[in-house]
Amino acid sequence: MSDFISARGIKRGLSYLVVGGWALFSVFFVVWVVLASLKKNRELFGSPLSIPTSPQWGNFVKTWVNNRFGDYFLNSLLVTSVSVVAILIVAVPAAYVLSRGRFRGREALSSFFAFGMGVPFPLLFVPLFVMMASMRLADTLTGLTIVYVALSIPFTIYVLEGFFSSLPSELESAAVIDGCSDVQVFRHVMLPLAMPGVATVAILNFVGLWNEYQLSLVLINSPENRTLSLGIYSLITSMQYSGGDWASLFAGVTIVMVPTLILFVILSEKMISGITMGGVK
Amino acid sequence: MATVEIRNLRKSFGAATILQGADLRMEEGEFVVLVGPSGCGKSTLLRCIAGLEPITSGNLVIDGEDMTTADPVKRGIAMVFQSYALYPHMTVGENIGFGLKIANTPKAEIKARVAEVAKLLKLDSMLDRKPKALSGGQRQRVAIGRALARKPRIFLFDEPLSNLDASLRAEMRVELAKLHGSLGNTMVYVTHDQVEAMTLADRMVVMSAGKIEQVGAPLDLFNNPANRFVAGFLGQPPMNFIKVTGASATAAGVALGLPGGGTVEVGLTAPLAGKAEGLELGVRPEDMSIAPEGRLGLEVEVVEQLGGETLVYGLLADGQLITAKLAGQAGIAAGDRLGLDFSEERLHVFDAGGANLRYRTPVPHGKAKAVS
Amino acid sequence: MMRRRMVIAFLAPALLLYLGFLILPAVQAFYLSFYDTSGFGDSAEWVGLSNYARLWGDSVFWRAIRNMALIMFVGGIATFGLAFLFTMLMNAGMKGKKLFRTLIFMPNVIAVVAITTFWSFVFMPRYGMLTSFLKAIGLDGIAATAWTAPENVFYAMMVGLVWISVGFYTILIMAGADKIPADMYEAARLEGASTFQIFRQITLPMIWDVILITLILWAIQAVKIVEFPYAFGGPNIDQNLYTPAIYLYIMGFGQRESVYALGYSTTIGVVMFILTIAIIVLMRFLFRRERVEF
Amino acid sequence: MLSNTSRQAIVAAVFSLGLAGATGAATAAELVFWSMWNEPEPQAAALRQVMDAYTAAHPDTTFKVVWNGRQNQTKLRAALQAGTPVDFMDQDADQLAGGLQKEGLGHDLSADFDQATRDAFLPGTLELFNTEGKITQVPYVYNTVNFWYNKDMLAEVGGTVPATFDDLLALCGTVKAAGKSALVIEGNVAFYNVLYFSHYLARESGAGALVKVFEDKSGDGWKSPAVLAAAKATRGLWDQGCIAEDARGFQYPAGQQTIALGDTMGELVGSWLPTELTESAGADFPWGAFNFPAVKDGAGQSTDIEVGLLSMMVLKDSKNAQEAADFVKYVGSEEAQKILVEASGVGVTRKGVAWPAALADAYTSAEQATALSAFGGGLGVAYPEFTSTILNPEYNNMFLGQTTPEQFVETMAAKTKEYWAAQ
Repeated sequence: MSDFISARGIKRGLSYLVVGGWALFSVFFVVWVVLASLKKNRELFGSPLSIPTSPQWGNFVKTWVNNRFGDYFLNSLLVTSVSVVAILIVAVPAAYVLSRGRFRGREALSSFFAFGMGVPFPLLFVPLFVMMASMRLADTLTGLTIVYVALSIPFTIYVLEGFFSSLPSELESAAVIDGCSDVQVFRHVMLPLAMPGVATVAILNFVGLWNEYQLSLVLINSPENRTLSLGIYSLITSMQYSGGDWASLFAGVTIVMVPTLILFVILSEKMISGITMGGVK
Repeated sequence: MATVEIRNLRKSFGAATILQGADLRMEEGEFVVLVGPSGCGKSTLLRCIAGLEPITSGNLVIDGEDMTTADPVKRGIAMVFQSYALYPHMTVGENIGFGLKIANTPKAEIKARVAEVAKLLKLDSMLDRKPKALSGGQRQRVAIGRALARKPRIFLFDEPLSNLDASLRAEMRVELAKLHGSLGNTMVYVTHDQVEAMTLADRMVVMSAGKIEQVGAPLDLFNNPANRFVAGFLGQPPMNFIKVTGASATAAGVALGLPGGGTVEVGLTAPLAGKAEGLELGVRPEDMSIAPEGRLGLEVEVVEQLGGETLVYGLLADGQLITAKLAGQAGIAAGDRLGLDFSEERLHVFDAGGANLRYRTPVPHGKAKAVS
Repeated sequence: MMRRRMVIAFLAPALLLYLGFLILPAVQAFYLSFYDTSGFGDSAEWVGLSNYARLWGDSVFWRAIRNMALIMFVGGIATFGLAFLFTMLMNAGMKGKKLFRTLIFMPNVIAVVAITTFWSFVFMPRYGMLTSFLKAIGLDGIAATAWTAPENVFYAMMVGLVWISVGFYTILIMAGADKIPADMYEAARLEGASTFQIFRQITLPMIWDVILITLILWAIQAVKIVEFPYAFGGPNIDQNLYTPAIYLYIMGFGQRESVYALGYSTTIGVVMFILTIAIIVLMRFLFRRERVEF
Repeated sequence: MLSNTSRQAIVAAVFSLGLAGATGAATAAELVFWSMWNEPEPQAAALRQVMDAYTAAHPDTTFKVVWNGRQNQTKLRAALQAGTPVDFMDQDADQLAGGLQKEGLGHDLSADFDQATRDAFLPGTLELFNTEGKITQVPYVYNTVNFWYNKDMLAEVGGTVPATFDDLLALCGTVKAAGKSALVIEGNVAFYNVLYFSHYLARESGAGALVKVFEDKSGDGWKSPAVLAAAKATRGLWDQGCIAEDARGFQYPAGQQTIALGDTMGELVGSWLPTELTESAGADFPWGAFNFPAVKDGAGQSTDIEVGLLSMMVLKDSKNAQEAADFVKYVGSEEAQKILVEASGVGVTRKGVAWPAALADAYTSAEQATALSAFGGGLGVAYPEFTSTILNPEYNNMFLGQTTPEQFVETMAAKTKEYWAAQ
């Protein structure tokens, strides 16, 4: 019997070692990035595993002020939040109708939206830019927001459809009996019930757009319209000819990382349960 | 209070026909139970009445007004669902008052009405709770409360008790009956449970495969089934159907040969002409009694002692399995040979098509029961 | 009942945006793939299918396809293997499951650039963290390996990619597994099944639909993948790291050299898109199986 | 908070309104400049100073700058398709040559540049990328390709600047004996590594040899013994211990950081290196530079250099082409060039304007240059696609030891033949 217990114990311990080790590595990663942002460039390359001897808070000042990360931060916050709200306004009703409506061509339309997930974005760069420019929206945060919304639609609808279709149809019937019009059924019953899913897509889109840089690279030129990830990108490209200030880069990376990390710490449970509810149904 | 009339109502989903031409009239204040095995179309019929399913063809008339295509809310109905369908994001009070809120009822009025309903259903203490925090029985009452709040003309119930455990179900059955008594509304109730149907119904509608088989008061249906399906569906244990060994027309009706050599002669209400093939004799288990010289010989296989009565399962001479329900605690054991007999009045005879050849056409349709 | 008016009103904004800013430009790009154009000025020349013909014979493109396939299969096996392992271990009654799950998922919310720079410091020869670590535990021989040398760099990138992906797919698969009623596990335990047997005989078949969807997601991502290897490759990405999307980007938007083959580049995009659709159809066909009800 | 550009735009708007009222059809022009620099970079600040100085002298001309960063030309392509007005821009000269210039989108500045102006440029710079006597791009920043090294280390190990390739190999031994590496590379930057090949080939067969080899449409150009010799000799740097084995894995900029950290003596790279390493090496690092040494019996000289220029280009469709041309000319003036040197620490293209101290050797190299070519022997300018998708990666494979020099020659011959057959 004791053999059995210890064998079990070893197994259990091994499980913790594997899973725990993997989880700890994530923590190590975040800590390392933050520590790197406080180092001098020399230290960073010479001894990447060390703890900074004299923390260089100046890296942050330099990044925030000289590299204008302060402005970029506001831009990112603005574009990302407006985009997320707009995505929800557009995609939630569409996903609802696609998953709970009964009309001819519903499945075809639903697949048509899903189809957008297969389109490689680099394919769209030039046509999108030309389109934006002809609408006088090139190099504007408005233009960027519109593109973000449009390109986020397929994935958002895909996840939300899963959510809506997992809701019990009796509630819908009950609301109809209670006198709700079709719009009221949506507003008073189905939408509140789908809130976990809506929250999830909101967070996922927020994180995704916060970190997005390829589209913004094509659509945004002026420094005053840059987002944080473009700021990071310009720090990286500045390495050529101007030189690598890696420590400032990591300060920038930390600035980009912190909001999503905070969001994640607060909402991780909701986000994770949401991902699964919709995504896999 | 309202009358509901269904005229040749058909419902199909694409190629699949769910209801094939139902005709039914429900009187004011009547408690009508739609009963039948699952998939018979009873829930679909209910949802058509509610307006949750568009009617493919035919008409629905409520209080003389054609409501075939009317919005659910215009039909003056309320509905209680199998899963209760309580809104999980609203409190009990909000659930009950939701319909009123949608109808733009003034807040004070909603509050008063919710309080009134809550009191009636003993829900007053839990108005601020969310449905998650309630027991099954409480949720059931909230669902009923929600239906009550809007003072509908007609109540629709879709298997409302099937999610409760047995004792609670019995209790709620009584409460529903009382509620009907005190409100007096027209109620349409769907169930697959014949006990519920028998106990609650003023009139029962037995359905099978998208068709209405028979309509009538519970005991009428039990005693005078129109066909083999209704006869077999009602009653527990179900009626025995004994294949006869031969049949010949007599002056009074028909003489039937029983397994083991006996014969029985019964009168018929329908002519036998040409239908002698494949006749079956219908005998309810409780209509049998022990008689050593009885016309049926039984080899006992299993005996179930229920205290008040005894169920005996056994084989006839030709191997047909039948059940007999005997009063009291009969001293019978497996392997015994029994003689059984029955009285001719309680027998039914079914032809090969399932029609009851002893069916008595009831008094022309009308008020089978005085309105209370 | 949903009225036609509501269906239209609810669908219209999404549909218009989708058509206008995704489908329309995609169609324009498709059209561009029949032209030879640098994208400057109006000098587009109709070349019919010759961009496609050229792509067929382009060894760089095939290398990118090979890399894509490696990510899809080798990376996929690693990702799903680890995700299954974690699901299995965590569902075998580990405490702190939620915390572990959260931490494993965490890299997914962090900008790709942050992650790739981190990994480049892990794999950096001479001073890198992996080298330092191996030296510290006395494995000097292995420590001298140049993890980011051309023959290794792709796999070094893949390690980082798998690291992020495992988090995402573990979450999906675990959530599927959480929907299985607990008494099924209990029944299996009573019959003496091991953790692995339970996973193999109960969990896996019961979450088959979840697995199919995650596999399709993985395949789509593998075809489209650009950000991670691109950022890992730094400002001058090595051909060893090319994926079709990176090659598309480099041919159309230039790297250090002034390559501006926009027509050719969109051809790559069209092929990628066709590939995605083909993979989805193929997967659905290959993995067709009854959905398990519970 | 008002950003610089928008504040300027407002000022400009107010200003032009006032002027329009006073003079009617004013000649005031706001020049739109799309730049390859990012705003926080010193080069951007320097250009800003140059523009301010210009506006001070020519109040009619103001500037609206879009600091695009290195992808300037790519972004400009999309902008031009959409009809966005841009007057002038800057980018690496070789990229311009293969991009805007090749497409004929540059404004011809020949008339604006008289002989005296042309003569003020360091030898070869104005001509290198301007073909058929037309001037469409004007180089203003000058980078030379040299071996950039730590002078102190050279002195410590007791070495001397190598005059021949054999001297270089000998120096490698000396440095290695001292426990350091003579050279380092960036494993993932093929276009740096290919510099070894193009230089060696140029030393052997004369400047421009690589382009000639490639332009033999049969592919047989690659089969000349000089190509194989160049491949073998450069690959030999590894065998001679010039470059540490683990350098194969350095991903830019990890390799060059080893110079700052004192592990390595130098690297074959552009004169931007001291600037790029300022943060890690410190401002007073003892930088030195020497040209790629001569090869025994070679036709080329060690003063034939490869250069990377950054140029300005006035766009053909500019509505203010004349004003823009005047400004671009001004960027080449002594006054402007001095500002650039002082404010951003770069080398410039005007004769007689001294480069920053760290780049002193580069200036000498530029001044004494006998022939100029673009990076990689200039092949990337004429045939960018072939260079970036075939030559660079194939050479890199060979250089890093994945294929042999013989295989490299074979592959290049076959691919070249294939390339020309498809044209």
